Amino acid sequence: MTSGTITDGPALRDPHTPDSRIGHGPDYLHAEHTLRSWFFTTDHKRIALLYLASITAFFVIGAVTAGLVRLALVVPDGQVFTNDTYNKLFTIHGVVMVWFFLIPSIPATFGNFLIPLMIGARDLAFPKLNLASWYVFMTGAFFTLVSVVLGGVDTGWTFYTPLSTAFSNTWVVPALIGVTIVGFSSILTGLNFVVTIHTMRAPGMTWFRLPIFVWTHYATSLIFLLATPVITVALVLLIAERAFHIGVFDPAYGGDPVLFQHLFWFYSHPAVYIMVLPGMGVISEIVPAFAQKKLFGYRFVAYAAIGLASVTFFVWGHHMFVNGQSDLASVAFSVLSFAVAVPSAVKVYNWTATIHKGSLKLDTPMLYAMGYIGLFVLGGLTGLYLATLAINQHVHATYFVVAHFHYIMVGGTVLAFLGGLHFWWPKFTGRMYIEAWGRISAVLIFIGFNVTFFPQFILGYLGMPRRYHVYPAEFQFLNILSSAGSTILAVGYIFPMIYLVYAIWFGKRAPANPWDARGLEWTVASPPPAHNFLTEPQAPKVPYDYPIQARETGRQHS
Amino acid sequence: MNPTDLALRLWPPAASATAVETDWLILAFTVLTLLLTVPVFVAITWFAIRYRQGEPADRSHGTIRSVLIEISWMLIPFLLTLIFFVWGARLFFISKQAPGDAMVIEAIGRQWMWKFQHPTGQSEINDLHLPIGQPIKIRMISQDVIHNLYFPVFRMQMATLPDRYTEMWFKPDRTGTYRLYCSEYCGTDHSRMDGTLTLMTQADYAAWLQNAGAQQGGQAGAGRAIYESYACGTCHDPGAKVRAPSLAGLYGREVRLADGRIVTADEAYLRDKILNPNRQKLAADYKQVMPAFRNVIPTDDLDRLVAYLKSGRATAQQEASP
Amino acid sequence: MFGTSEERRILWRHMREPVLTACALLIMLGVNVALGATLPFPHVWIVELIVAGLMVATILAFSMEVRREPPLVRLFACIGFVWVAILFAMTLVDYLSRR
Amino acid sequence: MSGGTSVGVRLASHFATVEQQKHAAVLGMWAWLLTELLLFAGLFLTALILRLTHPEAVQAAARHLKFWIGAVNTVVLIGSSLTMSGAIQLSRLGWQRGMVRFMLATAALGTLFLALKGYEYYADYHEHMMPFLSDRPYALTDSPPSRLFVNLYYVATGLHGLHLLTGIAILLAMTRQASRPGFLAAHQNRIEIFGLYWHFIDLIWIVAFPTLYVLNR
Repeated sequence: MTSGTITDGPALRDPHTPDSRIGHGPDYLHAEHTLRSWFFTTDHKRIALLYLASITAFFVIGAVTAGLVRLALVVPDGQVFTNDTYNKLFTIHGVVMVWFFLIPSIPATFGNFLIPLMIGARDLAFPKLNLASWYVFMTGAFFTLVSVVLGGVDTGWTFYTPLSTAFSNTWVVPALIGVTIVGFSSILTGLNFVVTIHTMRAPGMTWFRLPIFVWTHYATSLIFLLATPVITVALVLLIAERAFHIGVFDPAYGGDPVLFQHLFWFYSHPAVYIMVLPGMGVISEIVPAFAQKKLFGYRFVAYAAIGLASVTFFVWGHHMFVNGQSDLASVAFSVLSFAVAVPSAVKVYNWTATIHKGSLKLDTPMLYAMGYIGLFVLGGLTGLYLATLAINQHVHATYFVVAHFHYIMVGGTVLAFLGGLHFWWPKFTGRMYIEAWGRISAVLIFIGFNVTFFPQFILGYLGMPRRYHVYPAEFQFLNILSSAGSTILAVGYIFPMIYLVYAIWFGKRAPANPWDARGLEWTVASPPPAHNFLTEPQAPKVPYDYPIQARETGRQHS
Repeated sequence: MNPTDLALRLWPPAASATAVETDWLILAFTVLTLLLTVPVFVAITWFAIRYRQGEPADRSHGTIRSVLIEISWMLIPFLLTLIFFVWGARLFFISKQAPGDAMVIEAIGRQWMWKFQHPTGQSEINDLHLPIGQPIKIRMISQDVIHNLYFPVFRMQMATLPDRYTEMWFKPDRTGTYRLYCSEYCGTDHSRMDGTLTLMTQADYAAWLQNAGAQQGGQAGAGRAIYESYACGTCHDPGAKVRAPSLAGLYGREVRLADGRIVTADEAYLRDKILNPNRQKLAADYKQVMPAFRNVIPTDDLDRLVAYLKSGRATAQQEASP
Repeated sequence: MFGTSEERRILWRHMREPVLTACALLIMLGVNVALGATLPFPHVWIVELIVAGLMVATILAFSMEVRREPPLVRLFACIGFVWVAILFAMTLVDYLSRR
Repeated sequence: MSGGTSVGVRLASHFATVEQQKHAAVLGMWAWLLTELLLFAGLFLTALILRLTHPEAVQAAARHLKFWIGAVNTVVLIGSSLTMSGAIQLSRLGWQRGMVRFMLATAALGTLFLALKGYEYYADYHEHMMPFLSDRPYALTDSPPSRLFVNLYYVATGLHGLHLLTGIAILLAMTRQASRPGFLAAHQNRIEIFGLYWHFIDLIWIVAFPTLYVLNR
């Protein structure tokens, strides 16, 4: 082992967890070895890894295009690329990151892998459908990549009409087909989760014994089911519009381009919660494990997930305050958007209360989780700024918006994704990564992220519009700062890719429960057996049954 | 002042009372944000140090009335932020109600330029000169895709849509040179669709109008020429061979339609009738013979034509002819 | 096709409800078609919409047997319509209040 | 007609009990139908918005639709729902052969619907009511917004027809499986699940017919 210097890391701190792998059949990774056994597997754990590999590839594409965008913005006069190339770069960045990384990121990988384990099931309810969803995903990805290879798309990820239907001369239709198809993959995943969580729970695993991770994925799946079909039909109309000029969104025939925005945001605002809720689930697992303390306010946190998933359907119009929506609608959407603060506050304050008087280990997953809480709070509250009508009139479509949603999507989802990846990597692969490297990259990412995106809040308030390739020279300093930060961020991203992959072959073998965490997934071997549970799983009487608990009874705990 | 004077600026200039109040709004909101977040950040950091594993610390918990705690941290921040909803909505409504004496600038967005027309007829491309101390209303429309006219100095923007007019108003109170942008992504040269806003005193503005000396006679005067060039009079002038409704004094009048409804001949009606006369609003007692001018008449010409029809001149002109 | 009288009896016992459902649907359809063909009074669309809503409810409750399903399935059958209502209501807030 | 065979569902390995498996299947289909409902809701919403923004044009367009073919087609689909219910009832009795006949009748009625729809499209084509064809003149050129509604009508009915076609294909494939003995002993719930889907296509048409043909007259 090369990691001799850090064997005192937390990984092996707990000596009592028995390695339950001994004496049993092969784990899911070694059950079969052929290529066929991967590409035609119906094992939810293997499908999760197929997804993990695919979305990592898309993350790389998205990150490279982001890097090129930041490179272009180092100079104000747009001399690095042509305007056209720049527009294609940010469009690819947006489309790939939103639909091919962020939306499937946590649900399709961790959700797929962990939900059956957490609820004590042998698999998801529809294993073949699960595999089919990956193939659907890859088909959508194929069409999107075709549009990129043919020459790209320049509409922005929002595909606003009539630019996307009547004016853009790029490969819009293949990109639209790709996004439409990938929606079905989301729907199938969501359907599978909803049915699994309802019907496949182990005996005794009642709703209020489920980990919050399962609750948030249930809420996410509802959004998948209820929101995705609306954008599917909006994109179908858009494709028909572009191919046959049906005119529904085309003002030249009396159609209304704002109607497309309504249909688009009916999905795309809830889609933010498709990205955020699973991240909240991950954080709700990590924080109690590393505080060794029961999650504070369990029921409130669980209800808050469902609350967020419902309220999010009433707020989409806050994307359209200055887009020709009626004033009355704007006011209604504005006040409803403020209501989102309620369940979000529940989450954040309960995590903080969980840390209080815990017994904290500041390992890599916990570092990510603490970073997540800070960045999510900033992202969420700047969201309230944007929901304020008068402020929105100023900062709509400026870099303020860009900074805000990157705080939610990178500071939130990506940090939760990385935190979860480190937390469950021993479970996925049966190996420990090198802790010191993990901590270094967590700190690098946190610093790099803030240097990249905080200046963008200022740029936005100064009035720099988003999607600007050529910009006034007075904004150059902050743009250079932002680009410099993105290089730190890039280094922070590259490290985990190296040491996590390295750990698969050379890492120290992981015990079943390296973090002394609670939850059924930690009662099986690392990596888990092919059929998950060798004996009937025993549902815990209480979720998050950690040594330290704050209780109504006033009983003392050590 | 040149906008590029400062290499690093941290706060944008403001040139209207609304802009200043928006600044106060966001500053106050930031104070609240800090009040809500700093305790969380401090607490997380402090707990992380104080309660690290191995640190000797009191980890005992007494009885906690968690429902009360939960409800208070759900509701208190929410109610506090609602103050800012009300404040923001109030400012928003003020910015939606233009005073009656506002000077009207017509703006047209198209890929990738802005065209502004002053009430006196002068027009400019991408740049805009405006007087201070005078409410200004911008009526705008797009000729192609959706654009968005954005004046950071007024903390104000509004989309220009291809199919209907939108408006915004402000009252500049500070001279200087500032920026204006298109802030809705509109295609290849989106980032080139910006310009300069020059705010000047009333006297300077009057002098500028003199020198700019574009088409004199104003919108309506230009509209008369359009009326001639499209030969509208062939049908609509009194005594014309083809029987068509007289346009004299039409604006603002009530019109009875073929389907029995009564509508007011407002600007939207005029515009609609020119672009698309057969759509839905056939005037009673007339046959449908007028060609549609959609995709025929450019938007700025249409604006002038409508301005001409609105002005009293159409009336005078036509009543003068026998 | 169904030989014995016993079998016919069993068949009818099981088919009675679907047949009645279909009859009810056809009658309601008849009402809607008649209204649509004759347009007897202004705002007839309100009546037509109510009839169409009744037809949907009939299919859900009887053809799809929702009324025999456990509460969870009933919830799923309802929730879609609730979300459709959200979509329509919030969009119409915009369109009906535009100037 | 032979008496009933045994009726049941074969347990898949990852489920604990047959009850659980059946429950999961029913819930799964309802979850799918949720998404289908929202999918069509987007189209109905678009139709409503068109009606609000261009009332006269939409009425003009709706009057050109083949009202009576639409009405007859609704009758056909209600009939197919009846035969599908019959197939479900017989599957519960274990009367596999009778069930297959009902399924074939259902598929036949579904095909009749598509045939009538095809004729309707054909007639529309002849009457120049296909504005999305760029090389063919459109009958209502004096009312440009009417083409929006007519085009939306093709998208909506086309999407519904696609669902029906999928349904018929699945139905025929299942009929083939069910013509072998022992089908009901192993897969009775497939009929129930498919029945939900078929009734739902019917339901969508029950909404689409008034939305497109009746309300806008």
